[in-house]
Amino acid sequence: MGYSPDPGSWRNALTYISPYAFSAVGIGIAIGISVLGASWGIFITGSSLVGAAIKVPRITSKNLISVIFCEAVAIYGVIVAIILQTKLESVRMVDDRWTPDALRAGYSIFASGLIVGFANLVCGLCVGIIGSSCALSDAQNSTLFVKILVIEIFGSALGLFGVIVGIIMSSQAIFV
Amino acid sequence: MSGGGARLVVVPTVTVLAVIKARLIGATKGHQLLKKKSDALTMQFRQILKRIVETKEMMGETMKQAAFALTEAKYAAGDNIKHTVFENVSSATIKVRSKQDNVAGVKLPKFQHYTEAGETKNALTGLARGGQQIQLCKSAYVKAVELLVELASLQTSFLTLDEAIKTTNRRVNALENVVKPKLENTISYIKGELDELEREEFFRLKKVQANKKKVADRELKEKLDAAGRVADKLAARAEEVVSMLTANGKDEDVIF
Amino acid sequence: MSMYGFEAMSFNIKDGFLEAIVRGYKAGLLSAIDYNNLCQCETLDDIKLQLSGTDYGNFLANEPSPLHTATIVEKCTQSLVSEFSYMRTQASEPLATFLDYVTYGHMIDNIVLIVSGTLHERDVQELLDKCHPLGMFDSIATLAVASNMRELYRLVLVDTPLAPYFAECVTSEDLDDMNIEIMRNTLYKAYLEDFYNFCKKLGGATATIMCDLLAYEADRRAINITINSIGTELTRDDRRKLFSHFGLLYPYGHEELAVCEDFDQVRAAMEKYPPYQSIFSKLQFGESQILDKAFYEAEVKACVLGYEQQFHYAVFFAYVRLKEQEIRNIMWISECVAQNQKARIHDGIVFIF
Amino acid sequence: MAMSQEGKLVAMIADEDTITGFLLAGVGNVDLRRKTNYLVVDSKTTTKQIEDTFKDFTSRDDIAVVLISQYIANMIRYVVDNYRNTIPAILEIPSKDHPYDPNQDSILSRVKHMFSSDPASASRG
Repeated sequence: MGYSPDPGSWRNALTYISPYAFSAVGIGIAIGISVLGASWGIFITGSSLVGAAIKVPRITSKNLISVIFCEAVAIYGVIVAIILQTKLESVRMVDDRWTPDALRAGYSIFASGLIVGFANLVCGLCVGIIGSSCALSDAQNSTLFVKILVIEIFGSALGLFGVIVGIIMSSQAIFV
Repeated sequence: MSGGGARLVVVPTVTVLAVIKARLIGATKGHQLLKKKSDALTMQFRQILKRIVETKEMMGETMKQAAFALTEAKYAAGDNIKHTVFENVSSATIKVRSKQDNVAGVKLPKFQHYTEAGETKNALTGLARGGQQIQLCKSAYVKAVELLVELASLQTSFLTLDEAIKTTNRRVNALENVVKPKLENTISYIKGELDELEREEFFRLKKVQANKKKVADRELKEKLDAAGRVADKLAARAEEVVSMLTANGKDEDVIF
Repeated sequence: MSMYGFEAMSFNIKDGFLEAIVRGYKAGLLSAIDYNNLCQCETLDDIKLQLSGTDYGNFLANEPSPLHTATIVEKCTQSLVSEFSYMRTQASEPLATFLDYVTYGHMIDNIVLIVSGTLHERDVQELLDKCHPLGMFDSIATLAVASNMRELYRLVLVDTPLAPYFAECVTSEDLDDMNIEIMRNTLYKAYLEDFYNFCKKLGGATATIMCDLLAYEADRRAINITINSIGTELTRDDRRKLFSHFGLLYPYGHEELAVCEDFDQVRAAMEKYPPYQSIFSKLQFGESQILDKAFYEAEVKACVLGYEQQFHYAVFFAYVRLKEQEIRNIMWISECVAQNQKARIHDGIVFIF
Repeated sequence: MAMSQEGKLVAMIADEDTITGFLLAGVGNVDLRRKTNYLVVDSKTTTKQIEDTFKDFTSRDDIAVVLISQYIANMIRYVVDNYRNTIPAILEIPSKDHPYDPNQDSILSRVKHMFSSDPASASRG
């Protein structure tokens, strides 16, 4: 990597922006987007649950599981964010550049944050939509609850995949 | 004598007797005729009664079917068709005409329904939903109306006949129990009076004859005195002749 | 909302709560056991007792004996209206508009009633009492103050949500001399087309399902209008004008229906359209008696199917239709009980499960 | 009589459904003064109203038959029983939730009365 004559080029942006900044943005995305996904999911589930529970109050406590599943998505984000932020260390420029290791660490934390954030966003949506259906189905027919819960568990596993990949990815990140 | 019953106040003469006798004959004839009329009416009455009971029973069934046809129409076309039907009312297309039947001189009113030509506003009711059922319901109710009108005319005939029979029976009874006895009483009264008159006449005649005899006797005695005793036998024979003459005129044995 | 499949993410923001509510209402519809019990009833009071355990219970609770079928139907309708108006007040756009569209059918009936009532100089209050509560709108009472037809027409154009339909197909002269049924069906045709376009614009599952339901409705109307106008003064062209311009039968089926002269011709024309062929095949030849019921059954089936999908508005439409069918069922049962015609009780019930 | 020339009406006093049916058949009539030949009896109708309408119908000369639901006739039984004219004819009809009971019918009870006072005809009839 060398210096580019054009200070506004992408290359300069990628090589001269502090890896620390990338890491921080990554962590921010990890928790922010996760929480967005979780809250969106909770909203979808919650609005249906509230409506359905008016006629069939028995579904409320059971269907809190769906809300908890969505909540778990936010917790994944928090956990990963905490793990990622423990990796953060201050780095110095060598010869007016960031060392490749430092850049690598910065990018991997950034990517890890993206992975976790967006995996949890869609996972939250998925769990939320299924949770909404679950609440409505349970209200109509209580035997459906467990069946739909299984689907919901599979849905919530999606977020875990993101978390696992994100953690593995960030484990390589060592600021030197 | 026959003074027990009520009678007409009349002068007991032979002419009046003839008039009253004629009236009695008239009353008897009238009584017979009225009796016949009453029987005819009663027969008609019983027929109508039978038909009323039948038709009333049929009406129950017809009305039930009609009511259910309406339910079907409401089911198919919605409950709101009744408002449409109410709004569509303008002038009646089914009307009733009254005729008169004559049964034994009694005028019986008879109703007859007829359909007046005119656009039926309900033909398109329920166009998008249930129109067929509405038409079925309509014909069910038209049938009901026909039956009800028939029933109405039967019922009116029934009431009219009832009234007529009552009047006729009253007349029959009046003739039988009041007029005819009265006339009969009058006749026997007049007859009695006439007999009485005749007897008085006879008695008077007899008195006159007795008087005449006395006078004759006296004359005879004078003649005897004048003509002498030779005529005694002749006088006796003459008396016999006179008594025989009177016996020929009236049946004196019955009276004396 | 517009992309199919993605409404799952955004639908609940505004309408999730109401969708759950309407599904709850739908779950409150009478079950097979309820119908079974209702059919066993001997008196209208028995029916009231049976219904006391259902959503109708509160509405019938304070009705004194002797009950009449009309009262039962009225109270059941009140239950529908109270549920519907709850949803209407909770709804935000575009669901609110959608729900308004659902009521326009009744609104057309009400306005037609008021127009013909004003024509006959009926009492305003009496007319308003007869209006269907679902088709009421704020300014309906002002319509009845019109003293002549021109004024009434102007008021209809100013005050009612149906103004576009009136402007489009009825002139102020028509108000006087148009057959009231033709006016009703002309308006209904315009309404159905408008509703169809509105649903199409909403897109997504709503458009898919609603367009099917409305197409069915349009087709059913076309078939019914054809059958019911056979032998009446309605000409072929007039008949054709009452058909909505969408649906399975549009346009070729309409051409065939317009020229039909008897019931069997209608049946023959419908042979080509499988959904309707199957309805007609249930009937004996020459019989139209249970056609209405067969149509109701198909409608109920389509409405129930609408509940298999989530995140769309058709459930609201379907709910009103199902509930109306249920009220018809209750009306039928109570009439059979009241008129002692229990042998016929199963002829009119369309089960909703 | 002159009346036979001109058609007469059938008037009705009954519940809403029964009247709907008869109106559908084409019996209904509204004259120029908006006077109808039917009265819809519901829970709000008073006995006085029914009585007045009954008297009105029976005194109008354009009405030949008055149909009255039996349960409504029972409400104003004394008026119906005292009605003696033959025209208009009074007919008691069943309504859908009140099946017809011949024992309550004014006319039929008169029939019965007549038969019970005349045992010979009762056995024949």
